[in-house]
Amino acid sequence: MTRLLELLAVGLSLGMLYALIAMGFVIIYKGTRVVNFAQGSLLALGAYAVARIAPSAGFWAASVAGIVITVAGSLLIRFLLSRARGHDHMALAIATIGVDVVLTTELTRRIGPDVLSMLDPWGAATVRLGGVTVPQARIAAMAVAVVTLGLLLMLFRYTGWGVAMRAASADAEAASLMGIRLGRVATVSWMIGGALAAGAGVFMSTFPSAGLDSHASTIALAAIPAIILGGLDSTHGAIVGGITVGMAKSLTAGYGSELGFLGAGFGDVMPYVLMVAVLMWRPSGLFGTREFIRV
Amino acid sequence: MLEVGRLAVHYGKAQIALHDVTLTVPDGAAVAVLGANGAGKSTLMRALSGALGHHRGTVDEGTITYDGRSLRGLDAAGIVAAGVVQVPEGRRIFTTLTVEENLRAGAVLVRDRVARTRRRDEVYELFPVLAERREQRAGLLSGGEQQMLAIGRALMSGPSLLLLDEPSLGLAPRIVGRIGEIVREINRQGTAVLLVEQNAAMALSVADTAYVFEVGRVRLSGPSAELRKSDEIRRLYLGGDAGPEQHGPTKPGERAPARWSA
Amino acid sequence: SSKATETADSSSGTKTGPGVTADTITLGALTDLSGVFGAQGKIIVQGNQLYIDKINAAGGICDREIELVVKDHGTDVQKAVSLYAETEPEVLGYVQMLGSPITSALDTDITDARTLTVATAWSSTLLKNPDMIVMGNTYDVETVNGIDHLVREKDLKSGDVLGHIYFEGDYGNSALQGSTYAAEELGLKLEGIQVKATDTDLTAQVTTLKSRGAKAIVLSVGPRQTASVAGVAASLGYDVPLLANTPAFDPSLLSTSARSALEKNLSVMTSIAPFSSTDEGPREVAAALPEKFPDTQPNSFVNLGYASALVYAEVLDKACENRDLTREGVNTAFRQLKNVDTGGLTSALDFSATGRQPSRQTYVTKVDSSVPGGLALQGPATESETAEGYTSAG
Amino acid sequence: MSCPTSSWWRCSCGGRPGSSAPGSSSVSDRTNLVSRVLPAVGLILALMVPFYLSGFWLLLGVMVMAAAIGAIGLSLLVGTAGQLSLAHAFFLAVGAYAYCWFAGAPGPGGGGITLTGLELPPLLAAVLAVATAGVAGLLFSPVAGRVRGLYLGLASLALVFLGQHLLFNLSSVTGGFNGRGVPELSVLGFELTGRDPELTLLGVPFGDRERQWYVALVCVVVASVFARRVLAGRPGRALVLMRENETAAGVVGVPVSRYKASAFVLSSMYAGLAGVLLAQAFQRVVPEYFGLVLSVEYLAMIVIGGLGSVTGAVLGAAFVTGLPSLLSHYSGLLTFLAEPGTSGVDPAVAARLVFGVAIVAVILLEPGGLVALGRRLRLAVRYRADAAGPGDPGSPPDPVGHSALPPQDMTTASS
Amino acid sequence: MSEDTILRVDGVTVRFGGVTALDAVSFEVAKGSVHAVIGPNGAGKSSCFNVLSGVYRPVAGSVRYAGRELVGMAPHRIAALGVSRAFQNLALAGDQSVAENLMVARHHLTRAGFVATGLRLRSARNEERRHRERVREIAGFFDLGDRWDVPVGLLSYGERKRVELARALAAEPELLLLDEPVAGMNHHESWAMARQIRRARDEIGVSVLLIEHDMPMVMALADRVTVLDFGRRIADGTPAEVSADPEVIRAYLGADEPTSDTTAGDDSANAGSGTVGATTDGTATDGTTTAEHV
Ligand SMILES: Nc1ncnc2c1ncn2[C@@H]1O[C@H](COP(=O)(O)OP(=O)(O)OP(=O)(O)O)[C@@H](O)[C@H]1O
Ligand SMILES: Nc1ncnc2c1ncn2[C@@H]1O[C@H](COP(=O)(O)OP(=O)(O)OP(=O)(O)O)[C@@H](O)[C@H]1O
Ligand SMILES: [Mg+2]
Ligand SMILES: [Mg+2]
Repeated sequence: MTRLLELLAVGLSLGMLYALIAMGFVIIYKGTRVVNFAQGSLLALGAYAVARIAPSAGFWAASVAGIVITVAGSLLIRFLLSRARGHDHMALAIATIGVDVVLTTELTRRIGPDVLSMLDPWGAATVRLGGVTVPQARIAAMAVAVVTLGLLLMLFRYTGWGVAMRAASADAEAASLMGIRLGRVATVSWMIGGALAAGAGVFMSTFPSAGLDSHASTIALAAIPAIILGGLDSTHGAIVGGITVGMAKSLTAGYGSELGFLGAGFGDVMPYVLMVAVLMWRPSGLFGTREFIRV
Repeated sequence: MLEVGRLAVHYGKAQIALHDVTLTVPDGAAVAVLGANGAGKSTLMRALSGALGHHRGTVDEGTITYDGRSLRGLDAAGIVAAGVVQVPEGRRIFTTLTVEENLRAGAVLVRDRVARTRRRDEVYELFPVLAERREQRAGLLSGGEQQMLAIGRALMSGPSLLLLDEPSLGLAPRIVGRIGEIVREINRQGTAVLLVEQNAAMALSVADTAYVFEVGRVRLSGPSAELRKSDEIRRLYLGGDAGPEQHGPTKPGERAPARWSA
Repeated sequence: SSKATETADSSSGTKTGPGVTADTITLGALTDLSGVFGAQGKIIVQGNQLYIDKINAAGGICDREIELVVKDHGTDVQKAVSLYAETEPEVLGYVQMLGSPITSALDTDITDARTLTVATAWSSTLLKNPDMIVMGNTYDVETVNGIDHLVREKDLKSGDVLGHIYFEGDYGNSALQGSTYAAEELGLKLEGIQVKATDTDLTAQVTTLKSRGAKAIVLSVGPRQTASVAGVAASLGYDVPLLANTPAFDPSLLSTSARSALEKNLSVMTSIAPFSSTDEGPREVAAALPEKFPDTQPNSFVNLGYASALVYAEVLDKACENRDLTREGVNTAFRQLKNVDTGGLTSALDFSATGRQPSRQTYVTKVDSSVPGGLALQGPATESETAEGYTSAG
Repeated sequence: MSCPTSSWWRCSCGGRPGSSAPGSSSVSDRTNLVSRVLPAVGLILALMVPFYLSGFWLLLGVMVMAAAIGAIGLSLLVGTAGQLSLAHAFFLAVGAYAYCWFAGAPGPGGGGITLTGLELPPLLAAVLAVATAGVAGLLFSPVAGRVRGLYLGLASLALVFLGQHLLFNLSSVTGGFNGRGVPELSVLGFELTGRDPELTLLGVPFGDRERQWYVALVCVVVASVFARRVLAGRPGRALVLMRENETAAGVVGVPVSRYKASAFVLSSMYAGLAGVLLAQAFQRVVPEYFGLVLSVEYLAMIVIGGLGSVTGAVLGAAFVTGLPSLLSHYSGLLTFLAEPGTSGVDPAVAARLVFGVAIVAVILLEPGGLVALGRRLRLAVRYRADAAGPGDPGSPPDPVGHSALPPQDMTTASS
Repeated sequence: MSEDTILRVDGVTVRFGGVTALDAVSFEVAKGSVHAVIGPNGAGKSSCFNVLSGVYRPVAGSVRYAGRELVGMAPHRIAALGVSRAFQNLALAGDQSVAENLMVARHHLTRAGFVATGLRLRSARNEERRHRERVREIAGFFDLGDRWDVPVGLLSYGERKRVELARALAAEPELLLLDEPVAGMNHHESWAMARQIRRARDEIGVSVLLIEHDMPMVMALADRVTVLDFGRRIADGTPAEVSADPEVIRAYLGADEPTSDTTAGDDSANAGSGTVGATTDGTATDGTTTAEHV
């Protein structure tokens, strides 16, 4: 029983990380309908910047700088995409793969064999909550995810942003005819997405992970089932999806020997199995905008 | 005042859609544009509202000025900010958004919450069925309901010049009548209107002046009252109730295909 | 047709084949420089380069200069296969081939073309390829020696539970074979958990091992996973010895928050001597590295690259002696090497039989941030009693 | 026209970017000639290649051709039928492994594994492998009945992960992590992809790479001609309407779920064939290869080439598969770069950077992909040629349309 | 069902959540007739077509066509029986030419599958040629001859509408369902279109079921008219009868001059919950289920 509780706590803590990563994808998708395949390398960029700056400027200043740098990076992508002749979302998504290749290659070269530490204030500290241990860094990640979600909800509620974003992604031409500045919507989406990537990058590299190394950018892919589970265009879906995937992973890893008949390493497949199951039940994820055709 | 001077537009590669179009919409006036399918009416609207780019069209030459300011260099959102709002052809409502959200999207430039709520209520008053369906996904509305929503959405921003591309499309006769009234009412309150319509009777009854387009050019223009009297206009756009036999195919000599036997 | 057919011609009494001309011998290195293992690949190339420079400075081999052609496959199997096709006709063999999916994929090509290749990995499956050079003992033997060490030095007793966290694939499987064997021999209960390179938070795995009461953990993973395990265990107050295979440690872990935990509990089993070793070979490397590659941090992977080139040079020397620098000749020479002395870079290597461990001795090293490379030697390489009865299944 | 929300792959209605301009029939004679002569010339050149180029180039060619077949299949599914799929790597794996299992001999594999195999004649095994891939596609197609667009794409990703999991774990069939060797494709003892019996033509020894080249060439020509015809014909039209508006397609008479299934089957059969060919090129199939990255690469191929176009798929395959190899092949020439092993930008890193930039550049220049880019360049050249020729280049072409008002003088009452 | 009835709709009810789009609607279409369905926006006309073409499955009621029950039948099977439809909101493939868009309507008339098409078997080639000729003829009939090769996405709205219509006819239907065929056309064009529809009926012999808001056209074209309001049938009869029906005038026409398509005033915009038309047979349904897409 305590083992189950512990594993659930682990899942929750891991899930916070996925939630943060997923949220970055979701915001960019929501505002521009582009699936940003470069999100992983943006994550690594943010963490890399923090790791390089923190030794001289301290963690907090470095975090601000890391966010600024990542946002600049994601705005660069947004600028590049805006130069494209046409608005084919698929093509734009593929263009982000190109960006990802460039960024990842360069970061891999710079990081080299090192495992870079974030020098974060939480270190390996943990808190005991009702008999289970949760790393402080993950609690911070949870706080960031929830605060961001809250801010976004406020933004959506008290300004026209939410509607503008959804209108822009539903029909760009009609949205611009309503005075919605597509460019601005895209810019803001990419900025938030970039900032979230930096945040996720930092938390991905803090305890209980060892730090940032050259594999970092591939880890973002593990958040894909989380995004789909929750619904591609839903911010709270990202959080729910993230936690679900975290739980699924931790439980399958924890009960690995009981689940041995599924083959070794089923923990990585589990989130995908869960994802397909959810999609068969709700084809647009738990909270995603339902698609329909009416004639 | 909107002034269009010698406007020429083409799509893609050398698909000329407008040629030497000159037209004015005085402040507070209502102007109608008539013309056959493919005459370039929607193209004119797109050129005015800055949406040509979305259709791979470009303005080749000519001027578009509104209140002395050129609209040619502005993007669509800039043109809306200048007070010129279009109801696009084919409705183009946001299908995944609810009715209410569609209206909200029409008012993104309106900062004042109170004004926003007031306008929304006005729209609901104009089209009560929208109020009933306010939480429904717009894409699930009936065709005519969608058209009402498209008009309502454009009204939300409180434009000084409203461009309407076939507002009566797919609306029941009673509503068409109401649309006419609404347009007249909007116009009376000081909003200038440029109206593209196939329902010429309604258009001419609303507009002070009208232009008739043909193959990308202005074929005729003049006060509505005079155009109403023209035989050609009567025959092609108004129709004394002649019945179908009076109207042959647009090109002579087309045979009806015989019954197919496989 | 302009397409030339290859012929192995002879001059000055020495038979030659592809990759060998009158004054050069060309060797290849198929490695990852830009992909996920780019960092490691680069360091091993540096090691290769250092030794080849040394040889060339001393007049080369068989009056021929050694030339190194480095190609980057970015750990992409398809690219590696086409790079092999591209380089194979121009090189004699490969002084480095990184990545086990790649060595697996090229396995048959290598035997077909007889390109003697240093596999930069230690899985037991490599042993059966007659044209593959394995630098030391494979992961299974390494692990058996390591577990034996735990029993002798770390109070692990018969009946205890032993945890083993391993990567999927050759590396992990090979190590798992070793731990399975050792656990059976020593009466331990093995609890294995498979992870992937993308798992960086191993809390769930450590929690499970803790609740199962594992008294020690073997790590056949990457450096990040090692650090995560050490850190999580420490934070849970779970204080057990950790044992890592060669690829599971990197000195840069010492700048992370897991440092003290690693220093306290981690030993690394390896057949490559640590950078800090004071034997002749490692000292030579330590002296040469800062001169040519001043940016590179000390790391025992340099030793690996250096030793690989050294072994290859020995082979070529032998082949030169035999007056046969064709691929067949090189292979014959390779199998004649019964006792290669790498000057303490590795334990002594014996390549005389296909399918057998070149060495069954393993160094036990401990994490120590005060020495360059972060690993301190605990004694000479030894073969444990338990390992004596073990033969690789591969 | 309101936007069907299911068109995840482009933002709005109206003209498809890069769709051909109307009125091109006037030049159709010339384009016809070009489109007939060009392929013939290309084919003759392709037939001559093995006599001139070395093994590296032949292998590269085989890989590009195999990828092209896979890409054509994916393009049919994604570009034409509108069913986004990231499962292509899985279907490639099914083709490759099924072939190995059908044709392979039982016996010991690596790592203490005992392999099974049916030892069927290789050609039959290849056909069965393609069929097996088709069946796999058929089994997956019901998911597409429920899940659409990007969700379908990412759901199909589950197949890749599940597939790799199986490849690692079903080791008696797949050989596990180390994969299994690939039997040569042969007819009556003559190896179509191997070296046995030895063969020399016009003084050139015909080894495995040369033979593989021809096998791949035949396959790619057949596959692309077949796909082109399907697209231009009845099934193609049905698929396109299904993509644009599934409900409408049903009402117009297209059995939608059957066509979805057919699209999946055909596409995965193409993938299966590509898998068989790739297996021949690699001579060993390893599970690691058939992962997410491969699926994404195939998607990149069809988008970079131009969605829904057969030529585009081939061009995209050449770009994504060939370019990195070419770049690293020639990157050594860039002497200003750092030596490999140093921490500077070495040729390998430079090649990768250039590849990334090239992807971005192609899409920014022309989201319609390489085909559209090519078409645009051709048009530009033609316009220049026309302008230089007789006729008044300044006069606008006739606006298309028809007159409603009879041409009759009428007093224009100007305001 | 009598000899000369091609379609009988009986007690069809469709619900979406709280909305009852069709409420026990019944009517009959005589063979060879032009039958109009009119009614205010949102009255359920298109939903009715969706039931007929198999897109919606009603919670109650039946649809008999040429002796077959259509409810529960898949859309493509209904199409194969000779029921063809032009959509209110265009449903064309924008990047395909007019030719391809029309050819797809021949789907149920043709056989060539993937293999035959891919291998270009003789049968497939012949079939393609024969049908292309025929379709070209139909395009000519709708004055689309010179647009044959143009991608539909580049056409103006009215032109696309004509393609939509031509496609419906290209299916060689027995029963043609036209949802607002002349919306977006000017007077002259509408009448030309009306003429084509009548000729299709007269010369090819199709029966036509038509939704239209252009009252003069309905009056001139339809043999019989069914009026829906809030999902209920409020009237059914000849054009003259219906247009004189006060209920229809109140709910739909909104003017004392029923056939006028010009302005008219009506203030009671939402007075639709009036009495049910006399002939409604009002089959009661409990229907807690909602209609679903099939
Ligand atoms: N996106 C486009 N690309 C190319 N040509 C176009 C495009 N849109 C319209 N056209 C062409 O431009 C001409 C004018 O079209 P437009 O849509 O302006 O006509 P319209 O007067 O609005 O007709 P309708 O009454 O049918 O809406 C037509 O010949 C049409 O084919
Ligand atoms: N799929 C659906 N989901 C929810 N509501 C629907 C759906 N289809 C139709 N409705 C609702 O049912 C009612 C009838 O719609 P329908 O499209 O049949 O009207 P209509 O008579 O064709 O109107 P119009 O003349 O405006 O086209 C509308 O209020 C519409 O909102
Ligand atoms: Mg128009
Ligand atoms: Mg309708």
